[in-house]
Amino acid sequence: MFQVRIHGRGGQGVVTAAELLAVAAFNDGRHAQAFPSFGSERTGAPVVSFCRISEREIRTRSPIDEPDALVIQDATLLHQVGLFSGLRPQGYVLVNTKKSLAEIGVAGFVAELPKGHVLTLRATEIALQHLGRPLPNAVLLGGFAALTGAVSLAAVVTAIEDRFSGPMREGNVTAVTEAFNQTRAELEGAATLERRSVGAAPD
Amino acid sequence: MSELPFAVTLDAGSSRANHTGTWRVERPVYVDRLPPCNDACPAGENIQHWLYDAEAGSYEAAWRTLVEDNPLPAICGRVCFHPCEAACNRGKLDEAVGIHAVERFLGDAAIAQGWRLPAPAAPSGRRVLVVGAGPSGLSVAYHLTRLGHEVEIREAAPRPGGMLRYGIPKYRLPREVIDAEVAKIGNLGVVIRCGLAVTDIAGSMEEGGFDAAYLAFGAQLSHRVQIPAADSARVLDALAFLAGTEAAEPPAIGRRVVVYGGGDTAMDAARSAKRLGATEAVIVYRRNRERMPAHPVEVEEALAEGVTVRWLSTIARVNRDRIVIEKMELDTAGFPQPTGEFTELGADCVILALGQDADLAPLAALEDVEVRDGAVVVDAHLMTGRPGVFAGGDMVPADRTVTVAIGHGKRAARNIDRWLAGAPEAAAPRHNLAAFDKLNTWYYADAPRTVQPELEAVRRQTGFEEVVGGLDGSNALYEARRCLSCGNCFECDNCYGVCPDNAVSKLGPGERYAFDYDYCKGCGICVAECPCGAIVMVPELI
Amino acid sequence: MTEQTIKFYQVGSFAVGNRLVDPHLRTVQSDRVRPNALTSGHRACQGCGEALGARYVLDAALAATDRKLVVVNATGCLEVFSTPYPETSWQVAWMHSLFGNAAAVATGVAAALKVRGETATRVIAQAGDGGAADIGFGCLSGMFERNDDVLFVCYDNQAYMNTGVQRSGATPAAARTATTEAIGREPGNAFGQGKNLPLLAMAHEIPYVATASVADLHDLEAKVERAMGLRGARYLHVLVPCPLGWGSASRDTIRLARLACETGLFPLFEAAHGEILATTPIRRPVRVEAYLRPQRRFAHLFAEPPRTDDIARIQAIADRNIRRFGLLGLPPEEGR
Amino acid sequence: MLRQIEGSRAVGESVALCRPRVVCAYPISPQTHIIEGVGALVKSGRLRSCEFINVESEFAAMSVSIGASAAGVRAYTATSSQGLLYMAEAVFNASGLGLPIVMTVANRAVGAPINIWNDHSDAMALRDSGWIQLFAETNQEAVDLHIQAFRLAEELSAPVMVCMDGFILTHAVERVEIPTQEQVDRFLPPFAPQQVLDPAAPVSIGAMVGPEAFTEVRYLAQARQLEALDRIPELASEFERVLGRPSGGLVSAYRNEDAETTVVALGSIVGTIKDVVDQMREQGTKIGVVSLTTFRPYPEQALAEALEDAHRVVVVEKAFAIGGRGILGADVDALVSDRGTRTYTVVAGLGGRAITEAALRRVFGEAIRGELDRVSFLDLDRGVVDRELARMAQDPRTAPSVERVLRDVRESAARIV
Repeated sequence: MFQVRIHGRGGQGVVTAAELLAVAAFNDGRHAQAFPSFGSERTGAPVVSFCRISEREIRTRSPIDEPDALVIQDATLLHQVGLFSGLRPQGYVLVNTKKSLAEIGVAGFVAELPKGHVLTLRATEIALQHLGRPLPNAVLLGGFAALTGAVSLAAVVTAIEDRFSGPMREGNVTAVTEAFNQTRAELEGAATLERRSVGAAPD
Repeated sequence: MSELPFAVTLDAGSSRANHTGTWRVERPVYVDRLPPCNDACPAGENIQHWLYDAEAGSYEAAWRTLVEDNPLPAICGRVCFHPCEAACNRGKLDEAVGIHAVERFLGDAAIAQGWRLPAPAAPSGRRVLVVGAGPSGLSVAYHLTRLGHEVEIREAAPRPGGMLRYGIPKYRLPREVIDAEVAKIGNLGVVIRCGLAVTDIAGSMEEGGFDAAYLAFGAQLSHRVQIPAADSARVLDALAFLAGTEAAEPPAIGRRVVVYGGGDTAMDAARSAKRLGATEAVIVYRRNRERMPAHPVEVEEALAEGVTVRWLSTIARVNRDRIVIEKMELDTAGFPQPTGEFTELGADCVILALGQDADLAPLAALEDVEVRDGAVVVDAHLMTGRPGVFAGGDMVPADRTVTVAIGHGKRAARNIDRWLAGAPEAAAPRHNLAAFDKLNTWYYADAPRTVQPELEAVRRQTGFEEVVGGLDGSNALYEARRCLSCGNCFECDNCYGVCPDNAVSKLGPGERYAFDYDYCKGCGICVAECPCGAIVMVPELI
Repeated sequence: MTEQTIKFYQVGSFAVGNRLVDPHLRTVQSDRVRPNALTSGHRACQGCGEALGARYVLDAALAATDRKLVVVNATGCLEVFSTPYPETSWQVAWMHSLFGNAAAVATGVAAALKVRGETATRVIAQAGDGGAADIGFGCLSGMFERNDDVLFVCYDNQAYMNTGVQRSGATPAAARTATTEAIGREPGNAFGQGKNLPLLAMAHEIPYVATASVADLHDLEAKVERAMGLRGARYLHVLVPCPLGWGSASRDTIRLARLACETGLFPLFEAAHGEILATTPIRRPVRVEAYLRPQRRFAHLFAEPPRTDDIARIQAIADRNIRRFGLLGLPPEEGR
Repeated sequence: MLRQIEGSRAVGESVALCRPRVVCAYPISPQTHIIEGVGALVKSGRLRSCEFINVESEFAAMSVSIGASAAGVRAYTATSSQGLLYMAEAVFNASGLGLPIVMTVANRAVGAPINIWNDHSDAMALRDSGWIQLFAETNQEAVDLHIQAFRLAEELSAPVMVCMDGFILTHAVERVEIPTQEQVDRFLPPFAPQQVLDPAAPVSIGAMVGPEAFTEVRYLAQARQLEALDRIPELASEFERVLGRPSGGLVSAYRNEDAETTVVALGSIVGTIKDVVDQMREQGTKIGVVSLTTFRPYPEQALAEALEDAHRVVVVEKAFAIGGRGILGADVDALVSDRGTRTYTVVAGLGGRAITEAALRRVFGEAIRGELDRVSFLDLDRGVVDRELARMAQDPRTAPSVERVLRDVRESAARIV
């Protein structure tokens, strides 16, 4: 079972992101369960959503307290207490920012994570470029797919195509693909140094 | 649809099994009350009933109901002083129903349409002599004929009608109306022999083989008073004068006419004098207007026609062209007393209208017939002291009006019939009076009385045309429909509609309604909302 | 002038029918075979105005709809006295659910009839003043606002009679009830702003709002017929005297309903889409005393010393109605 | 068709497939998405000849449904928590009149304090309303139960409440098989009402029934519920035949053969418990879980059979009868205590409090070792409660304790986050 926790703010499509991820996993023939951190969040308030991905039926309804991956849609949340809480030792972290990890100063938190498991992605910038709106949630899934391999790019694209229509659809597909490729490239750049294969399937 | 859920869902209308009538402590009951108009009619007409027919536009039916009691509606409708209207409850609401106008309309319609009076019953073989073809004689003859008896009227005057013809001016009662209604009675087979004065009643009955007689020769002798008068003075008596207006050559009266007296005859005389060309018609009366016996309507019409009145005056002396009048004053008892003040008044002619007396000479021979104060004494059945001889009209003690006379005729006919049959009197029970307080007048729409057209004053003074016109079909209907049907159900459906328990059954046209005491809870709304007071509550006998 | 065109003066327009009135001019109640939607054997008190009102309204509605009618009834006297197991007095398709939901249940029935395509069948919801003005007002307002195809009839007897005469939102000022006793400094019900349901209904701008009285049957039936001729939300407010609750003689039920109108305390009018169309003018104006005096619930106003001040305030209410609705035949007050 | 879909939307689809003719909508979390879903299907024309009515309250929602059902059409609505309590009077009325209305209850806590999160207090408050109450473990089951609910309700002329956990199921996006219209039509015949408001055949529905017959009316209602105990399993197997998927029924057991410890629960928590059971079985613990799909009528016999061999029964329930004890717990205890079976009630997940697998493993262990109280509250913050109790002991006239407890929780939460 591969469990993801997505952090963002109300209005950034945090819940949608989890749902898209679940649909993508479903498209890959896997079982998935997406659910929000239930509550009456308002725009701007910190929001969390969750997604479980598994080969078998998912029965548990307990919250995800030991995620395999964190997606952080809004870097301003980074220094919030407990953002990284429960993250598995082999876990992944994807942060939406144009700054470097060093610049955003999370190196400390993620020091013990494996190399190449922590990346940043200029998702909002890409979104603005292709959607004309600062909606990073779908874009980040492209990077997530490349980073974790938990879902395929094709599955994510299909999920987006089912979910959106018109320019949002086209724009998101392009953006997601670009995000995927950028991340893939970044990882390969690292790999040539590390001799490390990426996209290991989840447990 | 399968079986209904137990108890929660029920079949429609099942509560009729629950007889709520057991809650009742009082029960409503339909009653009929005596309408004030019927109660007041001297001729005993069922006025409300014929108005009920008339308001439906069934004029002939209405007329037939009417003539059950009175064969002279066209006449009564004109000359009756209609006490019915004085009693009419509608008078307390807006104005009394114009009963006389509708009656006259029906009478005139009957004449115009040639409706025939109801055919007589099978001949009884009995003969009745009627003396006098005035309203009372005509009435008794009509009723007796309907009862199957053979009737002969003997009249001293050349033509039938009595006071109708010789006492009432034609501008109030056109002669063709008299002729028409008398003719209807004649058509029933009543023999009317005019110009035949009966002097020996017993002899006449004997000779004519009559089993009974009805005496109605009225009061045609003018009351005489002694007034000092110059030989040249012209003094007439009112009845002769009025009768004279019937003749081809009316009596000469000059320009200035004084009428002495305060009754209806005085009014008729003064108004007739005007019509004969008098420039002045002055009534001299010893008391004041309040105490004047003449019918107010008559007085008003007279004044409207230019007749003047000298109140509180008596004629002390009559000279050739002037009279001396003494001023009077009323004492505490209301009787006029002389004052000793005298004035004079120009007069070419004086007409005395000081009342009439019956000519009772023919009765002298009948020793068992008692006469008191100038009137024949009769018992409750209008029979004189002599068995089989009845009397009515102006010659018996009663109000001397046309309608009273007609009423006497009706009563006498019944009594004569019973006397002939040797049957005891069967007095019909009278209903309680339908007084105004029994009505719920809300339900009657506002409807002012129709005013009968009246001849304008100028034309009145120049001829004997009828002064008061009649109604036409539509306003007769309107007037009939103003009747409140006091005390008698007219099927307005109120009780049927206002019962909260649907405990009133509607039985259909003419059948009225019935209470369903299985469900009537005795709330009394039907009583409160009955417009005509035809329902009463009576206690349940528990 | 032909016979038909002559008004029948023994009846005029106030009685319920007459042998000489044209059949088409007669009331449904005068019909020998009228529907009797509420039939005999019900357990209403003697002289019950509500029993009368319900039969008047529903019979007229049945006539107007060719007997295609469904009736929803709120809890209250009318429901309790008409349907105690094992008997019902209703001869129409009838249902009772709760005190406060008649309007909503009727909405459901109307919706069901619509989807079933039975648009010829019409729906009436009926309630007392409590079930309409108080506990049922939420549902009523919702039904109005959605303009559901329902005629809601309020039989207003001005208090909670079923439970023993307690004050309702429709109880008039100064009236004594079990919860506004005629004692203390302000005996009876306090003088408040009142809860004028017909005007509240008009504020929803629904197609039809009217007031009627069991004392003016022609007027009442005409309004029911008009209402059934329209679609959408309609409201009819009928004043129904209650001998028990008003402390009046059972025989005076209709008389009091009549006086309520003639004093101006209960104006009869019709409105469409929030605007007054017509008012029934007062025929024989009377002072409020004539209406108040026969009712024991107002007896304290005529005790020693009489409460002339309160009577004057009630007269002022009547006068305002007369002005506002032009009840004397004058044009309705401007800028109402 | 197999879809990855939000629970609420899936239920909306399922309800639409049942062809309701009148649907009432009034918003309340977490039910709202369901009624939005149905509304969208009506607007889009996919659900034809259906009146979708936006009412002014839950009381009206149930009342409109009552009218529609009495007028002979299939009626549906959905609600939660305060909404269910606000319509309570009408809920009792619907069952009393025998109207086969189906309602979804997206279970949520009942205030005060106001709380939008999941527990079973709302459904339990209406436990005795005369409605049949079904509880869904998964969104798939929620979808299936609605289809069975209409059939059951209309066969018995009794209303059915389908309960599904608010947010946990309603807002969870997971894999659900949505049946075809053809399948649903085969299982669910058109509505043939037992009684209907028909001008041509007038009846009076909703008479006043006095002491002389009220007991009988209630007895017959009970008989109808017992009849449901026979019909529910039959309908479940017919459902499986027609839709090729087991669903519904009275109770379902998981790894309960030879279990010494049996956990009993309602709704979505059963899924979590199944995982815990697996984990404990791996350590050799003889434990199983039995869930009640049908809570009312209470499937006494079926449950008794399922618990026959258990030495102990742990009831995990998301509601609590304040002043009494667990509600399901009391039912179960009454069923098995006379055989000497020990029962434990674990009150969990109140107001949305997370129920973790670790916590469940812990209490089940304590039960097996006999260390668990007969009635206990899972993950209760003892510190907060003890402090409050101490404070109350000093000053009985303090502000409502509930407020204080909440403040402390907020403070400690702030410290954690």
